[in-house]
Amino acid sequence: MNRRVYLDHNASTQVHPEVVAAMLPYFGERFGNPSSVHAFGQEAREGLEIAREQISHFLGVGKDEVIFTSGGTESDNLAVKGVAWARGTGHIITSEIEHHAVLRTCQFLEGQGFAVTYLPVDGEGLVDPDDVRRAIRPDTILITIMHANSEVGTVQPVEAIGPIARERGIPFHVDGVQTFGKIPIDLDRFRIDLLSFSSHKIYGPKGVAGLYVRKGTKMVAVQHGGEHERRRRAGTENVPAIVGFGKAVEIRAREMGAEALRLTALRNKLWAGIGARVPEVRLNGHPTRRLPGTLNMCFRNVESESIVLGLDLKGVGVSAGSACTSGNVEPSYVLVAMGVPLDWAMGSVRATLGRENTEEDIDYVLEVLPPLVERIRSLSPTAVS
Amino acid sequence: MNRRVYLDHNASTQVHPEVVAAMLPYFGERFGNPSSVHAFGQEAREGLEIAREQISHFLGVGKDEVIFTSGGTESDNLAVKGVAWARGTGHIITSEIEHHAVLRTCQFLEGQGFAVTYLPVDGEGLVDPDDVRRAIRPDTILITIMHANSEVGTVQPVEAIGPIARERGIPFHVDGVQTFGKIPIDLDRFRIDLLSFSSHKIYGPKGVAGLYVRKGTKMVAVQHGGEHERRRRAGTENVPAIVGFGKAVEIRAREMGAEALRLTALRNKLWAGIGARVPEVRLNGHPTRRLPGTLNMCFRNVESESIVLGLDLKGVGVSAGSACTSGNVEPSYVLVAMGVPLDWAMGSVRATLGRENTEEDIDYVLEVLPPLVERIRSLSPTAVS
Amino acid sequence: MNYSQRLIDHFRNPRNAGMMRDPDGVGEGNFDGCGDLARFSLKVVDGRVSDVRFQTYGCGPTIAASSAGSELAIGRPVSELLALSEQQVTAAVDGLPDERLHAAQVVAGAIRAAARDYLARRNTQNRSEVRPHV
Amino acid sequence: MNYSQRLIDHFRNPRNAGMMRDPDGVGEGNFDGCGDLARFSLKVVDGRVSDVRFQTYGCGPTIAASSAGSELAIGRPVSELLALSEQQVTAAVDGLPDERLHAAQVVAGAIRAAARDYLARRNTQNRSEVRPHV
Ligand SMILES: Cc1ncc(COP(=O)(O)O)c(C=O)c1O
Ligand SMILES: Cc1ncc(COP(=O)(O)O)c(C=O)c1O
Repeated sequence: MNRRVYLDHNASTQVHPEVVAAMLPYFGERFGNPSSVHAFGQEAREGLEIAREQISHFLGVGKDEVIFTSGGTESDNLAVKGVAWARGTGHIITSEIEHHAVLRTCQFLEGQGFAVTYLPVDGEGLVDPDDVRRAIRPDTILITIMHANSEVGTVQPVEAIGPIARERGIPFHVDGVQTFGKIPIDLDRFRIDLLSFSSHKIYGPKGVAGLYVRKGTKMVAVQHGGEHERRRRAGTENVPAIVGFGKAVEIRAREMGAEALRLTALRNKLWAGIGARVPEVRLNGHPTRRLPGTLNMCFRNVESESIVLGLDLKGVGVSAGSACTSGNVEPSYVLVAMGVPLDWAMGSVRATLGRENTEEDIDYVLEVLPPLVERIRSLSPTAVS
Repeated sequence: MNRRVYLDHNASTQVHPEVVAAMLPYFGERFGNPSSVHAFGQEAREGLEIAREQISHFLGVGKDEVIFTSGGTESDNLAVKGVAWARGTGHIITSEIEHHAVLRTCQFLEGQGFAVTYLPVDGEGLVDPDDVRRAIRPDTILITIMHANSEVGTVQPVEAIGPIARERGIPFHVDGVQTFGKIPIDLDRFRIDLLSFSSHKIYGPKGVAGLYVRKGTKMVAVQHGGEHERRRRAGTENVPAIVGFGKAVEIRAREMGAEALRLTALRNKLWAGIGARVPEVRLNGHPTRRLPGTLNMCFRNVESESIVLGLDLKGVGVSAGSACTSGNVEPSYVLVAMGVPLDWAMGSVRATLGRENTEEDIDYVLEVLPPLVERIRSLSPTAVS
Repeated sequence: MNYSQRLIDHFRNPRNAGMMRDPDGVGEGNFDGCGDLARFSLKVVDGRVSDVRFQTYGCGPTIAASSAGSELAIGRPVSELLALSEQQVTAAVDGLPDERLHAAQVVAGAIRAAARDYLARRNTQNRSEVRPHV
Repeated sequence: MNYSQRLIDHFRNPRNAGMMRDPDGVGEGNFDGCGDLARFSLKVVDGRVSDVRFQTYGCGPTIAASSAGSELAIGRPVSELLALSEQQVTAAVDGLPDERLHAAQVVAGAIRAAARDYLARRNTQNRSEVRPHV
């Protein structure tokens, strides 16, 4: 058996053993429906409220400002549609490199008559706050900009965008799915009104996420039914997952700082090693305003997925920036928006590090990756347009 | 410590130990994102596909006709909005006693310009198929009727309603959250085009449910983002929960028949015992067309929640049909729709049985409930209007 | 529900429940839109409450608050009861969840009404038969 | 991806990869909207393929299918290759996932084009220099 090295932590993470342990009682003894009045229900509710406390404490917000959802995608949908529908009509500002959960929600709203401005980014993936300012119209009802991009890891200047939004009285939503629990988020300083944040990117379970909604922000529910989550998200709460999420956040609170430093060092080592061993490779994203564990690079004249497969066969899990599905090549829309030339963009590979990665993992990748790239390049016609 | 008797299985159930065991590897080793190409992702995808196979096999449908969602509420929202939005405009037929997940979704759609007919029910909670037929208009785009009501357990004549819908070419959605895995659902014979079904009511985990969508049914996505679930439900799949759901369904397939008989007998014993020991009590719902484990009854001149609390203090978990929240009395809208008089409706109590309940549980309830009702009645002014 | 031990004790073993023969004051309390109903009857000696009985229809907390309220009332001057607040009743059950505060309102209202009824009867001394006002 | 062992073996150890000096026929295949590209070069002796070389840019399955396609081609009459189907190539890697069927299309297309090129050259015998058609 190969060594197994998981370098796809921006896609999902292994649930922390302490988190699994925290969840187990809620599948068993404490299985009740938290809306039930009896002890079985109240035991479940207790878990729910502990988690809400852990998370709101971590964010430094009120317990009633946190809504639990089924995932980052739902949080984004709820934030964007919830604010838009509360107004009924208007203009939304976002960027070209948002996650599909925001982009496609915006497109859906365009179909309903809302107007949307998709701001461009520069070569390093940054939104220009002045672009935000210029895009504001009298009918702008929402600004939604992600904190860090999942593909290239570039961290947006939300600290500059927030005040612009606040000054004009426009709610500011930040998709923090990739930053929550990884780098600090100062909701007040950044003037964030809504924050999407997720569990399975930070060693919590899948199937749960949160939306912070600053008190006073006008928002309507998007999923209709019972009166859960203060009527802002209907549906029986996913108690065990929420309990696990709370625990995961509690653990992040103590591990996040040191791990950010460690991952940055490991990632830099990986990049330096690749740069020294592989010709024609470039870094994508911002050199420093970047998620600690994220490395995105392009290998010229190599198709991403052949590297992903080659590494997979060596036990290394990375992700491809381009995906060739149903015969349609799709270079990453993020790289395209950043102006990465096509012959480079087709060969983008993302390695995202996490808590279980070690120096040895990096050494191993540096051992197997360079010959792989070389072999694949050797198979290729010299020039591909 | 009291004996603990859980009689609220329509609210939620304890996860089956085999189900927990099936889920555990997917928090640990098999934690990948099923969209990832590498082995870590593919191991997760495998779990997803096994579950889809287990469930589609149980339903007798194609694997691509099953969509996983985050819960029964989301399934209902997706079915009703998904079909409505695919048409853009039109008329929907539903009943007055649907779950809020359907009712409030319909109300939301009314706000968007759709027309909705809420059909009445008779004294036993049945929708009249002839009412459905009469309600159909040329612009009717959806008929949505629940299979069994969660409060009173009445099983609707979906086998008579489906053919009416099919004959007119109108999609027929059935909320089967309370029947799936409890009584047979014949999608073809009942002419069902969409079926909501859930996990945590049948000893599977919370946070996951499904929507069956018959091939060819026009439906759009409601939650926007990535291309999961054949583009009909965006968001990283909740793999461990889905795996657990699959396992729970597999177990139901072998246990359901015998348990339905056993629960019916236990429930009848409970009702007979109460009838013999407590005066002024009535059964709600249909005497025979009813979920096996569901018993809903009204104690005259008693407020439900005092019984719920009194039983809770004896270790017995049941639910109240009326809830006195924020100073507003809310008698169950289901009982009101069934024409139950208010002085009865205020005293409704629901006991719903499940797999771990025994004869001894019933004996215990028959021991503690009658004196409790008597004591509470003794505190009450004789006549309350 | 996370009720206090004291509330649960009052619910389980309500003090002073029942009817009263020839009460000196009777009052009812209910809450807008809520079916809960409490009826308090007082005996008064020298301006102080010497005995109380309640009858209550309602959820657990309302029953418990009735019991606790009855204990609060006994021995107090009627004049004080005119200003009995829901906070006092809430405190007497060691607190209530937000969505059950109505229990204290119903009970405090009933006791105040009974106190007012006593004073009204005293002021119209030559009435022979007394009916509670509803 | 759940690729077959045979596909993975071809990807890991591609057979007949590289360029060819003085080929008798050269053909390229690519797929509408897909960046994948395969170039096949053939040597032909007595109407049969005696040697094959491919160069491929593409995802793993396309590389593997190129290798498998090269093995399919060797030893066959060129005339047969004119009708080489993507199904044959797919079978040669023990199947492809639906969303990777293009790999076989690209490869089958390239091999058919190389066969056509060989025949075209033979029919215009007095050409001295040969360029692959792109
Ligand atoms: C920035 C961002 N937003 C939203 C999401 C959606 O999360 P999920 O797929 O878990 O719903 C992701 C997931 O990759 C993300 O990276
Ligand atoms: C008939 C019916 N539909 C939908 C639901 C909603 O399920 P959930 O709260 O798990 O989302 C329920 C839950 O009680 C139900 O009984």
